[in-house]
Amino acid sequence: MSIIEITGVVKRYGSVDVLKHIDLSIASQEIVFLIGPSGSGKSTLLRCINALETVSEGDIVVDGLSVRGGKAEVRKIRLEAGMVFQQFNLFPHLTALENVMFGPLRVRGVSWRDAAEIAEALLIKVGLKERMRAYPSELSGGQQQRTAIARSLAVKPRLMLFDEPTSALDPELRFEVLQVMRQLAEEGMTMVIVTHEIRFARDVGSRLLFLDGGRIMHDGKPDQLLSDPPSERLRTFLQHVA
Amino acid sequence: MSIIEITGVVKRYGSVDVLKHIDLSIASQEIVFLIGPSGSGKSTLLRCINALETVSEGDIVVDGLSVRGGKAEVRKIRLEAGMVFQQFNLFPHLTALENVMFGPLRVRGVSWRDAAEIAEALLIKVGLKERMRAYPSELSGGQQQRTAIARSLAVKPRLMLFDEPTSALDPELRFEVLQVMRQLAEEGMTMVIVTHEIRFARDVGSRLLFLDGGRIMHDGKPDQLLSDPPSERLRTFLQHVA
Amino acid sequence: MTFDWSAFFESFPGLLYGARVTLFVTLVSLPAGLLLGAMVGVILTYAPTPIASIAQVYVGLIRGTPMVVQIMFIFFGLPALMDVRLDGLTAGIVALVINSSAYLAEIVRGGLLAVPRGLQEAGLAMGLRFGQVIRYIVGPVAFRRMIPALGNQFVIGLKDSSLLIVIGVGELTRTGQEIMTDTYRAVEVWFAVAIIYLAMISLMASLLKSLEKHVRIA
Amino acid sequence: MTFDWSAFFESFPGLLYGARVTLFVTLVSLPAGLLLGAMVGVILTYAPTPIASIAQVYVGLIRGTPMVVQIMFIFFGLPALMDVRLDGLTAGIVALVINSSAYLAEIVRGGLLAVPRGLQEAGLAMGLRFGQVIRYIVGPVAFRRMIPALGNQFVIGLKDSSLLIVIGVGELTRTGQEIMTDTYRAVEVWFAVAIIYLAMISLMASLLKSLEKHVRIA
Amino acid sequence: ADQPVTVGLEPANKPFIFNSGGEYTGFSYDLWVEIAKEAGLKFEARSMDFSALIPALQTKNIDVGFSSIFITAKRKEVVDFSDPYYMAGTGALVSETSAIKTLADLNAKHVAAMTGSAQVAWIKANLPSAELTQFQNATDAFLALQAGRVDAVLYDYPTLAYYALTEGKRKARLLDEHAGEDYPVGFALQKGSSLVEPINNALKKIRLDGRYDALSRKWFGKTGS
Ligand SMILES: Nc1ncnc2c1ncn2[C@@H]1O[C@H](COP(=O)(O)OP(=O)(O)OP(=O)(O)O)[C@@H](O)[C@H]1O
Ligand SMILES: Nc1ncnc2c1ncn2[C@@H]1O[C@H](COP(=O)(O)OP(=O)(O)OP(=O)(O)O)[C@@H](O)[C@H]1O
Ligand SMILES: NC(=O)CC[C@H](N)C(=O)O
Ligand SMILES: [Mg+2]
Ligand SMILES: [Mg+2]
Repeated sequence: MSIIEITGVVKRYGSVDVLKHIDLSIASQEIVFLIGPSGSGKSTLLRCINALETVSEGDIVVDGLSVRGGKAEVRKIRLEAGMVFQQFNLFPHLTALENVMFGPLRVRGVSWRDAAEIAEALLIKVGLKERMRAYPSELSGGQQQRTAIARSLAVKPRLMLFDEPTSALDPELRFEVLQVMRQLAEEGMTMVIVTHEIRFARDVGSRLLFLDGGRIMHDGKPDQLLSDPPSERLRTFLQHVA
Repeated sequence: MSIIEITGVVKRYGSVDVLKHIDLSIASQEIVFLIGPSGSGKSTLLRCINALETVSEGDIVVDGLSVRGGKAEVRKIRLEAGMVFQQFNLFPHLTALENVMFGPLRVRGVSWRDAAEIAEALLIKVGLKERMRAYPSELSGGQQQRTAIARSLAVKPRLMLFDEPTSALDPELRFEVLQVMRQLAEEGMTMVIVTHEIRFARDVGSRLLFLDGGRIMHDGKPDQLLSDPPSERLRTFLQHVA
Repeated sequence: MTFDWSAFFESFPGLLYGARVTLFVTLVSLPAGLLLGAMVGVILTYAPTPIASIAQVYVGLIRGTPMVVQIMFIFFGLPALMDVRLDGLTAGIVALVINSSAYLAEIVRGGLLAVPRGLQEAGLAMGLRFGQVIRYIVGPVAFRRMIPALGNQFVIGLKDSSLLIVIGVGELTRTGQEIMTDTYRAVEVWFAVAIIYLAMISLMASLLKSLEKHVRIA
Repeated sequence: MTFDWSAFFESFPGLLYGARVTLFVTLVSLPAGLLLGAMVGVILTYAPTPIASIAQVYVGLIRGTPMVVQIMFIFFGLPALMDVRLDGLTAGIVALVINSSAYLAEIVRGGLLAVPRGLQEAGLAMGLRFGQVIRYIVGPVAFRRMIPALGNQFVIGLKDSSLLIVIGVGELTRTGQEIMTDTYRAVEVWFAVAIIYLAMISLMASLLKSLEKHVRIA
Repeated sequence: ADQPVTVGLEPANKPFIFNSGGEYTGFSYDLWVEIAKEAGLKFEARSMDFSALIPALQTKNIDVGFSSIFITAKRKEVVDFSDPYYMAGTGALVSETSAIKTLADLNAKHVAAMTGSAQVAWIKANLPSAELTQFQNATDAFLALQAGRVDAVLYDYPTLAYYALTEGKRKARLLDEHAGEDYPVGFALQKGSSLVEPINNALKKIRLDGRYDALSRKWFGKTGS
């Protein structure tokens, strides 16, 4: 059964259709990569999935919950779908540990002690055992992004959405973040990833979508699409990105 | 004869040596690429060449002028060596045309009419014929960077320094900037370029320097160094960047 | 004219008494102003348009008139309008609370808006309610960043308390004026008054600096 | 108490005369304050430490004392100290110029520092002299961004001119007080005074808005 | 009357009422203290500018106001007064070296008076071409005269006389003429105040038993004003 079911979604700003009738269904444990030129609607699609944007037409159902289902249902969706942003968005007044504890404490209503346990385990998992007490401003970009991933994982989501998680990072720091994502993929997490890291998409992805002008132009195996682009549009895009 | 002659340069901030005894000589018409991990001193080296930073030890001679030669000599060096920054640094209160006219007018003391002529020709050359009257905030990143290149060229420098000219740009916009740089190279401009665009370095470069920890670790033909990295350090670096 | 040091020093006991009134008025008004200002600021930022507009008018009226006029209105006008009896001290405190609340509301609004939207989204994306996001994330982050502006407003409040002179509240400036009636030594007295203000304000500024250092600013 | 509309309307001619004085004082002081403030601001930002320190002390003294005290000092103290005779209007204008210059200097300094360093470097890298960079690049860019803060300071100056009430300058607030002591209609008079201030300040604010729009803000 | 009455006073009127070393004192103040004692009134003093006294009575912010308030017809429309406790006129103070000899010389000169005082109305009516600056209190006006900023101060004759003999000695000179008529001076009270009766009774008693004269001797060196 599919964990994300997108049917006829249109997203409109004023009179501009940023997403033009998207139909898409993503099964559990798929690793879906979303690529496409700037402005093609990748972020918008991702943000519609966990209801940070409302859809103008159509519906998105995440694990049986509709994004049009009202406040409580939307909050449930957001618990199911963790989100990682390009600009890490860590809470600057909290330490790495407190950032990760925050969700369990305030959303899941877990005890302080349990939250700390969950958070420590996750921070160790993303390689930040030594930096737990540091504030975001004291962490490198890569460390911040790994903390952000841990924070998302802390509420135990069933799928993870990544919006260009490495593009704000120096090349050398990207690696450690991609490592963490690779590990997540291996553990069977369902993931939707917007990225320009083509090689990573080929390595890790089970599926690749090419968005252009608010439509899904291609949908297939990463290896196939990347080695032998079925359209001129994708070919030039890949030339510029790689 | 070499156009840049660097001898025994050390750059120190407090007690930290950011550049550790650099000796380097660059001949006219060379296209030198400078790569290396974050913090290795690439920007610092470039900024020492046109005296935006003072050197702590040693000397740099650009076209016969020393960076230690006093204010007037330093200004002459800066006229000889154009600089393009990662953050375009266009003057926001001037149009593209006025930005490019600014150097000829205020530094070269050219007449308004001649400055306009020079500026128009350069903006046409970098493909901005249609956008001359636009303000920087109305230009895309790529257009801004091309304007910045035109602005540097307008004072007729004998060599150009580029500090990561494309890293603040979206992948799709990098291409147009790289095109302009390629053209400059073909016209025989001497260029020193800090970049992470390995493929571009291989295509265009006549020489590649790998900086690490404030030292020049490798110095050779781009093709050779990139196809067969002579050190483990360079090999891992390339893996992460590419 | 020669500077009469004895007139200078003799004015101090009286002036220090006035300075106590200045401090009292300031320390009572400003926390109250901050409370009111924070409420108005939150309304300005997040309330639906009609309610936010009322808050806007409130802020606009206060920022659009000099504080002296507000003091006069509160002291001479309000009692006539509403049949309440305000002594000068109370009227002065009310004026300071109302006046500072408008400026503080703008600071609070600016502070809330300056928190990167991404933090709010990150909070929502974790499943927090909007109220929780404001309370646990946007509020605390904004507050830390607002400390310098708040401190500045507190210093302004301390200085503004000198305007209560026009309704005869015996704060520092008024005391200076009354002492002048006795001694007629303008230079010495106003010099002494200036020194006491400088001392109070420096003290306040350094307290605020150390508070800023204490609260981690992200 | 009933609101006496005739007292309200009858106060207008007198008050409008006072408003003219308020406008005059403001419009004379503020450009002068801006000039002085810009000079002090440039010194604060770029002058070598000893000179910058003097400027800092100047700004610190003014920002550390209430304007009422400054007015008193200039009006009552200065003549005694330096044998100059300033009439109230002149003393008031001097006080406003000095006072606003300190705040404007800080705005100018902030504006100059807020211009991205990269612009300065780009200018230097083109072979410009430091002075040229400040004059043609940093200055103009800073000025455009400073317009809102400058406008705000101008509004503050207009309101601060009400403090000249303490030395008897016949500006709007003073006029209000004089009418009140004649007619004994506090509510009506202060209401009218507030309305005139609001009108002047709204006018000023909308002029500044349109200026902001005119000057391209980068 | 357990509730203390609130008394607004203007402490810039030496020797009638002023602040000396943190305590209010002066002829009017001492007299008020006696009256309060006699009438069994507890009171709280509030310092304010002269211009604020009558408005503060109107708005019931204070119960009694005094400095040296002339009992004029216009004021009687908005407040009540006690019986007069002395008579006073208006004098003109000029600097020692001034060429001004008579009130008539003041026209076209720069004259000072206190905001809200009876003198303001007199100047407006009788010295149409004089330039008038209104000060918040007499002290400010004296300082302005000393600084040469105004040519004359028009104010209560006794206050000016006291100043000319003390602080203003060898600096200022008082013209002999009185400007306009003399007025009775009294305590100002809210319109319809219930304090008029007890205050008047107390004042009568104090006049009769010699306390009034004692105060007068203490402050003026002779009886009567
Ligand atoms: N709040 C908004 N109001 C109006 N237009 C918007 C808004 N948000 C996004 N858009 C527009 O929607 C289009 C798609 O934006 P989106 O951010 O989804 O693109 P993207 O594919 O993520 O691009 P990028 O690679 O630059 O992040 C763009 O043209 C953008 O300008
Ligand atoms: N003004 C400064 N004061 C102190 N240290 C500095 C200063 N400027 C640079 N550094 C340090 O010098 C080192 C080299 O910096 P530089 O900017 O030259 O590196 P880079 O190779 O250009 O790195 P990147 O790829 O991140 O741009 C870094 O460790 C940096 O922190
Ligand atoms: N300040 C005073 O008491 C003097 C004012 C003057 N006697 C009047 O009643 O108008
Ligand atoms: Mg995006
Ligand atoms: Mg660099």
